[in-house]
Amino acid sequence: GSGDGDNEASDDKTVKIGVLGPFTGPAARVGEEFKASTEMAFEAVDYQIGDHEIELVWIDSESDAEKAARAYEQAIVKDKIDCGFLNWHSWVSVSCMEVAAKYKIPHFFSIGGTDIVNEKYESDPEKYFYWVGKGWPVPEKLSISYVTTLEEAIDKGIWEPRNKKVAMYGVDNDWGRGFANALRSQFEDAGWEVVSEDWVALGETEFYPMLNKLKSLDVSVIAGTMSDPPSVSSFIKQSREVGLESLIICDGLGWVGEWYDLTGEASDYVIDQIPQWATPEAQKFASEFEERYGLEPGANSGGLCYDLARFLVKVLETCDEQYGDINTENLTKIAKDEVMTGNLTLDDGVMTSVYQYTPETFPDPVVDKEHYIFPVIQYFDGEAKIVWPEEWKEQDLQIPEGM
Amino acid sequence: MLEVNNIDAGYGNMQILWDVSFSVEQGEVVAIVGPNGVGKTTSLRCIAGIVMPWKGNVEFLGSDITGRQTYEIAKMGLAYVTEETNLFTGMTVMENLQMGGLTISGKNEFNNTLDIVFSMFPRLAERRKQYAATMSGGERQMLAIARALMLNPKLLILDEPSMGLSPQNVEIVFDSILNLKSQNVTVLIVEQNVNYTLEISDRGYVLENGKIVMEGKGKDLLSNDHIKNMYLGIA
Amino acid sequence: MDPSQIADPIITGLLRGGLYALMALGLALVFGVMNIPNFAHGDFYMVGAYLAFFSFTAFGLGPILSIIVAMFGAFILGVLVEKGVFYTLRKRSKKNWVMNTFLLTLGISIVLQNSVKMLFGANYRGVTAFWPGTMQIGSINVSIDRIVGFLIAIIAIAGFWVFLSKTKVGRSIRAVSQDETGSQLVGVNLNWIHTLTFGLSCAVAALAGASLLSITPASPGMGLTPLYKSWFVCILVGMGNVGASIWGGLLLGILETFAYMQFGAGWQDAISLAVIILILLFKPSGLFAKKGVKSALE
Amino acid sequence: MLECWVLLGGTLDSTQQNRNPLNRVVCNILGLLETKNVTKRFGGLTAVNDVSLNVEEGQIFGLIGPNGAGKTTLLNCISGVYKPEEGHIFFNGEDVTSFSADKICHTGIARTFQIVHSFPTMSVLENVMVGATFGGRKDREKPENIAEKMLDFVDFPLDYDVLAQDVNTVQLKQVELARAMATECNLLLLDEVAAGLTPGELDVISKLILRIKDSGITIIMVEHLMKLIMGVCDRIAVLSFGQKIAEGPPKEIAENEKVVEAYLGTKRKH
Amino acid sequence: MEKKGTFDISRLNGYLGKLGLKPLGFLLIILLAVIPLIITDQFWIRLLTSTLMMAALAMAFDFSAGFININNFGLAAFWGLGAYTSGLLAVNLGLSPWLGMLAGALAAAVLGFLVGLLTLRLSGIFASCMTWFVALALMALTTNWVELTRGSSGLSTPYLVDSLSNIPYYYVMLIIAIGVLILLRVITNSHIGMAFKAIGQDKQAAEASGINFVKYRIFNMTLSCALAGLVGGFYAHYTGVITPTMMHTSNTVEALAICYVGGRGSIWGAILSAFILVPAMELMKGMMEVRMIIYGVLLILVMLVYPAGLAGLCNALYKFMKDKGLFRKFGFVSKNVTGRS
Ligand SMILES: Nc1ncnc2c1ncn2[C@@H]1O[C@H](COP(=O)(O)OP(=O)(O)OP(=O)(O)O)[C@@H](O)[C@H]1O
Ligand SMILES: Nc1ncnc2c1ncn2[C@@H]1O[C@H](COP(=O)(O)OP(=O)(O)OP(=O)(O)O)[C@@H](O)[C@H]1O
Ligand SMILES: [Mg+2]
Ligand SMILES: [Mg+2]
Repeated sequence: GSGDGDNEASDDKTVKIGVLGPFTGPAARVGEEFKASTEMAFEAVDYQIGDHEIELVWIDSESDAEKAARAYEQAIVKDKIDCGFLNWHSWVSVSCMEVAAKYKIPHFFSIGGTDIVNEKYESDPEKYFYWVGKGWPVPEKLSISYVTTLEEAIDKGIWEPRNKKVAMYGVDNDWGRGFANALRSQFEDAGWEVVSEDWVALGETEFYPMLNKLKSLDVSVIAGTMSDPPSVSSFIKQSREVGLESLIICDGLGWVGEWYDLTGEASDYVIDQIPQWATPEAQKFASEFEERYGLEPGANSGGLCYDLARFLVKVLETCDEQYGDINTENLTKIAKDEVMTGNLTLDDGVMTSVYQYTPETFPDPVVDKEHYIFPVIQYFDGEAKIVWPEEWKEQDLQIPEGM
Repeated sequence: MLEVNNIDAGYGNMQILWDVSFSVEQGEVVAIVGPNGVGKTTSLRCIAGIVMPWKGNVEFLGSDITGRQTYEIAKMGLAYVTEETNLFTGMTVMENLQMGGLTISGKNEFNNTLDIVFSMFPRLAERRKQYAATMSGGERQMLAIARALMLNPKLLILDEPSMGLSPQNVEIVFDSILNLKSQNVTVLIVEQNVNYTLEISDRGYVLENGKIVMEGKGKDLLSNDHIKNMYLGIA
Repeated sequence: MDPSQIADPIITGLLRGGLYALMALGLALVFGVMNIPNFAHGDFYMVGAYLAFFSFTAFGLGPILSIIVAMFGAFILGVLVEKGVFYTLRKRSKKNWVMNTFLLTLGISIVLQNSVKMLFGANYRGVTAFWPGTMQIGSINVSIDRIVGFLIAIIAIAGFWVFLSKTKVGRSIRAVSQDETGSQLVGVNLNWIHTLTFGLSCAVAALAGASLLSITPASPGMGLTPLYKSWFVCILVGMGNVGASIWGGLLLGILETFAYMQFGAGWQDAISLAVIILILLFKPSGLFAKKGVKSALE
Repeated sequence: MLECWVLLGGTLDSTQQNRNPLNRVVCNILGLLETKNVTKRFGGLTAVNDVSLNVEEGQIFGLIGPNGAGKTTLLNCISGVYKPEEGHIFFNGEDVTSFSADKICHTGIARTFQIVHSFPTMSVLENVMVGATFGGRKDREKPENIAEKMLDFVDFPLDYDVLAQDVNTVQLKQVELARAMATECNLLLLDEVAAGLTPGELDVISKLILRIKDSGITIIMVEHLMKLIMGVCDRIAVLSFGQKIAEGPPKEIAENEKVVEAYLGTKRKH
Repeated sequence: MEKKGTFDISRLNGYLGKLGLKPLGFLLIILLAVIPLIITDQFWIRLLTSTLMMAALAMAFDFSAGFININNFGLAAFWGLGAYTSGLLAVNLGLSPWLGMLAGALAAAVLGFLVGLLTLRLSGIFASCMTWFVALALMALTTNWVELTRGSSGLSTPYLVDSLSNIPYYYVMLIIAIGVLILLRVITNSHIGMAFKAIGQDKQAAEASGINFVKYRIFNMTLSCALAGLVGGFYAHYTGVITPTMMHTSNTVEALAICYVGGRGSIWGAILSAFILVPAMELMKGMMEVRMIIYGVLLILVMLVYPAGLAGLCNALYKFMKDKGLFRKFGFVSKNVTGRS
């Protein structure tokens, strides 16, 4: 084997970590935050684990499965990375899983969360085990919160929808479709009728035809997700322009900062699900981040990634303690013995309290109120107000007039 | 009015003209004759600023125009009908003529010139709206001359104007040259129809292998033995 | 059938199409006159969007002024590019002009895109609206920005049509497009016309980019879509027919909207392309090609 | 139908050999090229109107007429560039009306263009080689040799290696002629090959044309230079506004009043 | 040649001439064949594989652009079509990747044939735009036909060989690239190449000289697309995942740039420039935008300063050396060396 065994890097005690992210391309903004928060997490330990120096290798996925796979393979053979870390899109996960499996390189905490990743893992757990621990659960585990929020509001009489019709939309890829499919069946289970589905290309900014169609369908709710900033902000803005009279669930609107500059007040009443900078540590991270990089961090691409990077630091430390040396082989063992089993957890996350995997949930993290959960929020003037769950709630769900 | 002094010129590394000099006086009709490919067209291009002479200079209306841009020379009153005619093929006959009259300022002046041109070439008046691209070879030649006349030129240069014209049209063209002459327009003409050309010219030059080998009154040249042998055919 | 089912897409399509027409205008101009298949056209559009963004947000100029600044800036840039690159190439050689300039424009496109990326990053920079508010047309609401954008497109195209067919300079531009030597011989300053034409074309592209800023935020790679849409339009109506680009633009807009309505988003490109290819199959020189004008036919 | 053609006439000419023995019979009766009521329109304009010609093998057939009479258009119809709206064209007895240009070339009709067409970035020799390679020659001679021979034949004055884009129009016409000849044709269509020549050079080209004729090639030539036309042609047809207004031997044509009026003009100086 | 005992260069030259090669090129090919013995670093092998792949694509591009004067803007789409055909057949029907590569070439050839028909009546840049439109449509189709292609999420495909080493891929690609080179050189040096050039320069004159325009034009388009499809078929099983962005115009532009920098109409110039551009781009990857700006400026400079490209430069150099009689010393006396158009 050329990728793992004869690794010269391990001699001089440098550990190379390949950080996979969309550093260029339509989601480059996410990539920037990836870079920043990973750097912040490693600066906290001075790029030093025991007597090992940490070197970060940026692997640009360009938001494209094929380019990502090529870049990933390149990083393995050229830069000789010891392990991989992070990732944004599910389809990139799927393609890079293959590469990680081929070279037997453990890759930690990739965010791409859709079912296809799980399916691939389950198709051959032995082989695809190297894709260690998703940083994001399958969509249905999170999307159910939206349905719950709406149903609770209806129960409480806060909202009397004129009908129980919902339209799904989404970016046309594994993430968009996976999310919408999960949400779709959850809505149907709750007695809603799904009247249409629309998929749009990554980067599309023209939604008048689609929104006019949705408007004429007269649905109470439209729900879906788009992952790139120009699309999502255009979508929200134009929904207001065409006078769409439906409640909008737009998962991921707030994923990257500065979205409000693009949407303006059109984002009022839009429902999203994003962890908030609730704790003092989180706020401290956010302000530090903004100060250093001149960017407002998004909760996921910034905060969540920061947590995951700290989790990785913990993994590296454990590896150093247990084996005295950090290399691909030992990291694989740690992944198998400590991370997957739930022995090793990160319990002081800034975004959500505990990150933990168990053999039952693997490759997903544990999702429940103690572990990994996001609040449902609603935007007003660019500010998020938590509307669910009850414990964290800042205010009730607001319904615009006439809906 | 026009003086070409000792010019050398060529394309790339190939020299075509060797120390060529000739002149045209106000009101004259001057002809340049010579076999194919000796550089007649090249000399004309040097005058119009399309080809830059390597050596020597060209004077027009008393000022040195060597190295000037073609459009500047055109604006000074030099109209050049090229061998290829260089028409605006995607424009109608009328638009071509309008372009020819680009430098004419007044509307009246324009209309007057237009009338003269149309009376000279009635076929063009009939085909005002036809695109130049769809006209026959002879029609194009007429249009090209007409367009040049629209400039109200002080000096008209014609490069093989009878090429491709029917005998009748050739007559028309030569008649119009005589006509122009009577209106005191100066004409420099390159023609293969040596016979006829020298007959109507005041003076003529003979260009061979890039050099002027002979010059003289039109009639004199016509009776020259060398010319008779070379250009008029034995027949 | 509900009449609004026909009317709505037509209105939406028209609004979109006007802007396509505007983008195509500049492309048709440069190709028609200078014989440059300008694949950097979309990048001048992008430059326009950035200029408008900075004028509007950073310098607080009003929308109209921002758009004018964008046009003017792109005009200057176009003039520089023409003088620096195409002029040089023309001086050097005329052989294989179309193919050589084609590669040049690709180079320019790459340089422009990446310079902008280097300067401003890959961020998206947009404005929520130049003119906030919406208007009811038929049964649908449309933002004022779009209506103004449409009007700008129509006025610009009409203006250009008048300019090209009725004024001396305009006619000279067309003349140059057909025969350079010929136009010089009637007293047209070729270099000046070339520079002017390229500058104008860039200005028109920037005009489109700037007026669309509130719909498509500025980013380095934003030019590709307008570029190929412009090519659709140009080829659909027939190259060098500046006036007809309006019909091509509107047709494309409506086509896309209907394709969207019937088959869903994402399919619009595939469907509208298929239709265009079909049309060209039967009318290869384009719908409104003029006889004798440089056309697609051999 | 065959009988019909025979009835229509055409003189017997058995002196020339023909490639296809089957066609030969027909051709000998009908003439090598025949156009029957050919009409070609451009929009509202009828460029060629109901023109019937009969060109016999071995002839030099002149086609004259005022500018815009439709001569070039007729040649274009014969050589397959345009498909006439009405009428038929027979070559060697075969109906070639709907043949494409390259197929026409293979049946043995070659042509030159009034507005020259060349391959600008190929050398002059290569230009002619194209004709020799693709013109349907059956012999095994190397195209290069044929091309050289043809260029020698037309007396091309410059180096054969110069690029076609660097030679002037008159020289390009020579190249075109050589290229056409290199295809080994039976019928050669010449569209104003002599335009732009001095009277002295006209003698040269008329000799050349006669030599081509002597090598067994039939020629249809369009020309405005009366001296040349009258000197070499066996038979002349006159077109005016698309219609054939006269046909006959040169002498007759020169005296035909209609022709004088429509074409030659009154002065007859040249 | 060792067997004969004497170094009979002119004899070898004759054989190579038939393949459209020259001795120097032959030496370089031999060098390429032994490279994996010298360089063992997997990264370099991968880089060389990509280089050869781009070279093959650029040669296929040149076959149209340099001869019939049609820039096939859709080349990347045919590349992608080959990849998807091969990938889908392997995934859904379990077809062997080796056969898949051929199937990819076939599919691209069929589409190339259709596009050839479609663009028959169009000239130069318009035909180019038409191929581009077809490519855009194909890309849109691939993106949207999610049920079949998995859309922009990408399609995972089986690897060609089951090995961590990149050397097998390198040799497969080397064989393809050399095959493409020889095939295209042989064709373009024959009378067919002359027909291509003729129809590319003046359709009327070509037809009047007896060239069947339709036949040659379609043949050219079909073959060039087929070769792109073949390379695509290989690529599908080299990366293990393919996405519709493969068909993106930027990939065509890359092939085009390599072709033009190498010298249009030479075929072999593409290989030369690929070996300069592709590694250079890869090594400068860290420089991000600057790298692309350099790339763009390079394109501009090539067109401004030396449009004949590297091949033109080499030929000029060769001519210069020949004129000075420098070759006689080495025994290189051949006529077929010039690959100029
Ligand atoms: N653009 C050009 N590039 C290179 N060589 C040229 C060019 N134009 C003409 N030549 C060459 O220059 C020589 C002189 O050409 P020119 O056209 O001046 O002759 P001419 O006397 O006008 O002949 P003709 O009577 O045939 O028109 C010719 O041998 C021709 O091949
Ligand atoms: N493609 C075309 N479209 C429209 N009209 C055409 C076209 N080609 C020729 N014409 C017209 O048809 C008529 C005949 O043209 P043609 O070129 O056959 O004339 P010609 O007899 O060859 O004249 P010349 O002696 O001037 O070459 C002319 O009036 C011309 O304007
Ligand atoms: Mg001349
Ligand atoms: Mg004619």
